[in-house]
Amino acid sequence: MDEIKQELQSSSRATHQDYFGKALSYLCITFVGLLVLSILYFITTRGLATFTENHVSLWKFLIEKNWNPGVLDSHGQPQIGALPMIVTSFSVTVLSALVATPFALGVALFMTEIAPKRGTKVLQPVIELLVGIPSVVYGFIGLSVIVPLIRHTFGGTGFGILAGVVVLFVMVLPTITSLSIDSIKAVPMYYRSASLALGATRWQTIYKVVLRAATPGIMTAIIFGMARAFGEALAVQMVIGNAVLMPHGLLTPSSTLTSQLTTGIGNTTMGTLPNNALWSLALILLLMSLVFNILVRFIGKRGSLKK
Amino acid sequence: MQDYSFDKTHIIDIPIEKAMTTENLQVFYGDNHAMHDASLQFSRYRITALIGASGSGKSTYLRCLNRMNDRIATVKGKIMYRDMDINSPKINVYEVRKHISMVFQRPNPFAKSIRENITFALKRNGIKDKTELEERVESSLKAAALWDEVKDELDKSALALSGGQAQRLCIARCVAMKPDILLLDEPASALDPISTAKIEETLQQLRKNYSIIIVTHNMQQASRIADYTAFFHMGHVLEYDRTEKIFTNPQIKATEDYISGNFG
Amino acid sequence: MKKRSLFSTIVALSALGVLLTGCGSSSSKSSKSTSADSNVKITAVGSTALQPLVEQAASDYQKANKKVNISVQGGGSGTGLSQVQEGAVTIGNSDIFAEQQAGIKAKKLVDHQVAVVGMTPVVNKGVGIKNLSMAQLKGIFTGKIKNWKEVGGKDQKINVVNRVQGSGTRATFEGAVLEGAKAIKTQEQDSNGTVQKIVASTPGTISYLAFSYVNSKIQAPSINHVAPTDQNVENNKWKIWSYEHMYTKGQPNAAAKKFLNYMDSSKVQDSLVQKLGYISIHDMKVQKNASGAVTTK
Amino acid sequence: MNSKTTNNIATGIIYVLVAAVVGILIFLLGYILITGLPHVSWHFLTSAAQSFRAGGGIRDQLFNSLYLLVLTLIISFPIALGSGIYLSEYAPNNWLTGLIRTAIEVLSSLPSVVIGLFGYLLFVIQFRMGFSILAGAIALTFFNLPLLTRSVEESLEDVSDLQREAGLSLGLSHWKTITGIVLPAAVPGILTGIILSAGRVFGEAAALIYTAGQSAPIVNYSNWNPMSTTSFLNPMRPAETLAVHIWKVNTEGVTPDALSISSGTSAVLIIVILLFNLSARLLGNWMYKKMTATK
Repeated sequence: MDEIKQELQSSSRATHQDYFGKALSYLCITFVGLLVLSILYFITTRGLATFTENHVSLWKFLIEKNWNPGVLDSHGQPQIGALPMIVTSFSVTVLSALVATPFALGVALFMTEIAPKRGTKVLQPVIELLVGIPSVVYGFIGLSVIVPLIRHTFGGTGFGILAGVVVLFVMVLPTITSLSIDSIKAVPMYYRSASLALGATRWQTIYKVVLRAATPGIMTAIIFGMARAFGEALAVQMVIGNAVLMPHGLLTPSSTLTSQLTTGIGNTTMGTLPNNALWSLALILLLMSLVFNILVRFIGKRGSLKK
Repeated sequence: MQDYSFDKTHIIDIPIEKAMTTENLQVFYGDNHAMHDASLQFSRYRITALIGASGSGKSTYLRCLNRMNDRIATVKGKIMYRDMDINSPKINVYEVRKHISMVFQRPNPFAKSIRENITFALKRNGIKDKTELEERVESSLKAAALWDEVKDELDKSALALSGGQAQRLCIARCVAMKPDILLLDEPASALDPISTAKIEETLQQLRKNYSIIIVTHNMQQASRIADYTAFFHMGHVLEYDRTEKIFTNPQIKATEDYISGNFG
Repeated sequence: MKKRSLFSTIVALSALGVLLTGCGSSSSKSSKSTSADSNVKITAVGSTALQPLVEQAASDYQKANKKVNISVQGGGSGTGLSQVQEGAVTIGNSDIFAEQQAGIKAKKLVDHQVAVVGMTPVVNKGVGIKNLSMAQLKGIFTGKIKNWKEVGGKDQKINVVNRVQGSGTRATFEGAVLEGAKAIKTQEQDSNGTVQKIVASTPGTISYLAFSYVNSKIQAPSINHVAPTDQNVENNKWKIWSYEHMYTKGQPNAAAKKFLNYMDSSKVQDSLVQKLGYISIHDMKVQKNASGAVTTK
Repeated sequence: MNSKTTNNIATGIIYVLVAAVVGILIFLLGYILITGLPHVSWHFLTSAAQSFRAGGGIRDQLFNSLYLLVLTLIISFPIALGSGIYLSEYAPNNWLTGLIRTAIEVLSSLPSVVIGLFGYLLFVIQFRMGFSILAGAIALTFFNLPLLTRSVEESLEDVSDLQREAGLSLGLSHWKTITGIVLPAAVPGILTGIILSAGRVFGEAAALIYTAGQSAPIVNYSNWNPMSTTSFLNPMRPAETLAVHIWKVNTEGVTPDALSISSGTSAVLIIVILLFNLSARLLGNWMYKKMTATK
């Protein structure tokens, strides 16, 4: 009897295990947190140097169209207008997400509503493989297949936003698809049963009930897809043409933030204006990634179905 | 549903040996006061049923008894077990749960083999001896009246069992720990009548060696198996007495109405 | 039992991870401290164009000198110069003079010229151009000439592909051809391989490449009827060429010096350099300084 | 009738979309394999790369890719596991947790070149690791962590709370419940996460150019001492991976057979990824069966 009393009042192996486990998991998350903080700090300080050390006006950086950081203009001012790249980055991102969404939804619905067993068996590996193909390979296929194809169909050089969109479309497809699948799966079964029981066809059920209920999740999926497109570098760089010009259409060569960053970074020296200017581009990428994530949280909070 | 007074209650003391008692137990979910001043005594080697409508607080109360509410609610008051307040923060909850074990509403076998479902926790508690483990598997399965059905397929996945079998496995899993008290939270509510009957039979067997507290919304079940019955209503215990008394001669209006099916 | 082993595997793995990280940093430190007596480590970083040459030379060199460990990496001329300046690497490979790179204090660096690379404009085969004058070339790259028929070719729009700003190839080309004029804003590529592919496949395209990347799928026109050949570079008849530099911070240490001497030896200069499409530094009859002035040797 | 027609049309459209996606994949795989496979031979797989002569192989690159993947997983998986467990089991529902989640997401959407340069400045230069597999593995950990953490978290959350209650009510510690009951049930999901992230690690080039480097020094495959500079196991040596090799050969390659090397390498890369996916799937099923003892 006393023995049990003793046991109840003292800590046991289980309590030690719990402290240990808790400490371990806290340690891991702290580590991840520090990692993110350090990289954020790093990019922010480098990215802000353009404005603090080189005294470039932030406004000019955002709205001017001339990007030529190595050369001073007639007024002795560095030419670092990032607008063309910002516009191009947004264009390819939005367009590729727009093109990819119907395909992603089609696949997601097929895997969840139409043929869950067979569909998953065939399409799950398809999605995983699409993720698995490296961006270098996507880039080279883009360069050797898509660019000539566009050139033959539409004329011009073939390089440009359209080529970027085609490549990115395939690259963001798996992201949007798998996240959409998750959100569609999260729609409770009885929603469907209820709708079908009322005599609705499968499509009416999908369209009016399932997709409605899954909308916040699908929006999240699209935004994550956009985030992926926004940050993709190597593949886009090979097909976009890398001309720092305002895009005049889908077919003229232009340049995204990432492509400018990747091509330029090795050829500039740390601490100089051209290098700092590139880090400012990286900072924009970082901020955009933050914006995308905040959007996701916002949508998640407003229309959350799960919690 | 009409409003019943919470002031008038009829709660008896248990004259015989007590398994555990609660004193002024209160539960809060954030600002929501879910359980008011529940003071009950549970008899050793008897079955006590907690009845009441959905949301009456009976499950909440039961979950306090082995501190399963720790993470989700604030529990005030005393829970006395072996002359100790096990609701005190100094108490090692893991040890508490070895002595006061719980079976849940929905069968929840681990995604392991039948054998491992029973031996998993035992091994973690330091029982290494193979024969001892085998013995416990057999005895607990027998106690839960499952042995004959599964003795040839102990290495099969527990997920392949039927609902009733799975629930009895969950009972066996608890029994194998040789606890003092078994808490059961509507163990048969998700099961068909035949499985329910088997579970009840099992409980009657277990009663010889264990103190059992069972939450049920099924009054017939309570009247069939329980020695004592407590009636919960809107977070209050209104009546607690011997089961025959509750069902034949309730002292409180709310109990009477509930039993005769006027609400609930 | 199985679960236990799973869990312990995880723990073991994590321990191994920590261990490796620890060992990694400690072993790198220890290899640094003991470098004097046992293994010598030389790191050469920078120009991607120079990388194949140094890499191959290093691997040949290490066969004879087992104690030396040479690691050759790319990253671009800018990276090479800034890292050697900071002392982070032994040798900074560069396509351009340190003086030409903003942010580099060239005085602190010692230049070792290991090869000469000739560069030539290249055009798509379809435009039908075999010769261009220097003025025409300048006109094309500044955007004044927009159609191939203006320079005697087909009636076809000119598509200019430039190289990335700050790259050695572009600096050399613009120094020799544009003479301070501003290049037209256009498509920019950062690598020889990509330019080669684009010029070969896109009608009407002109760009420029190092000699070694010129192949049968593209056309390298002569300039003022001087053909892009090694001989013409050696006597400066062909103006578009530059050195490949290997910079050290101050005078190199003994091991690096030995390797740099090897790079300059006839063993490398007479075979490897030429095999890789460069021109031997020994064959040059002229020399160029950082501001582009050419004098005979 | 009308709604039935719509139903049929819509279903038809979905079929077309699915067929298009499958078609795209078949095209991609077909293209890569048809242009690449003819160049793949035993010699190609087992000989070292050449700087300027034709006939180089990808032996070292192939090994480096695998080794880097293993190292990356060794470093990132335990951390991701711990973080995933924290987020799914311990994290309180407050602003801090939200912040951590956002931070992880931001990390995953950063362009790889930025991470590469960060890794370069911090690990290669600052910590004096030099261009090394280890520096590369750490840089890749940056990518891998968000993906892996999320997949661990999601897989754990997919396990019903009933399982946790069952474990707790038997007097098991919270930690033991997680590692002994919840985690094994989540293994197939976690494995899928590992496959997906491994695919990304395998194909990553931009971040590695600045960290693991783009040269493959001669290594000795019979030297098993990881501390020796010539050992193939030495984590401190520079290492070019398949993806970097493709990139390098295409951009600066002066070998006459650059095109066939790059197609061949792409084909090998894809095949390895295919094999990897397949075996991980089989392993996952096998483990699940073992765990749950379903026969």
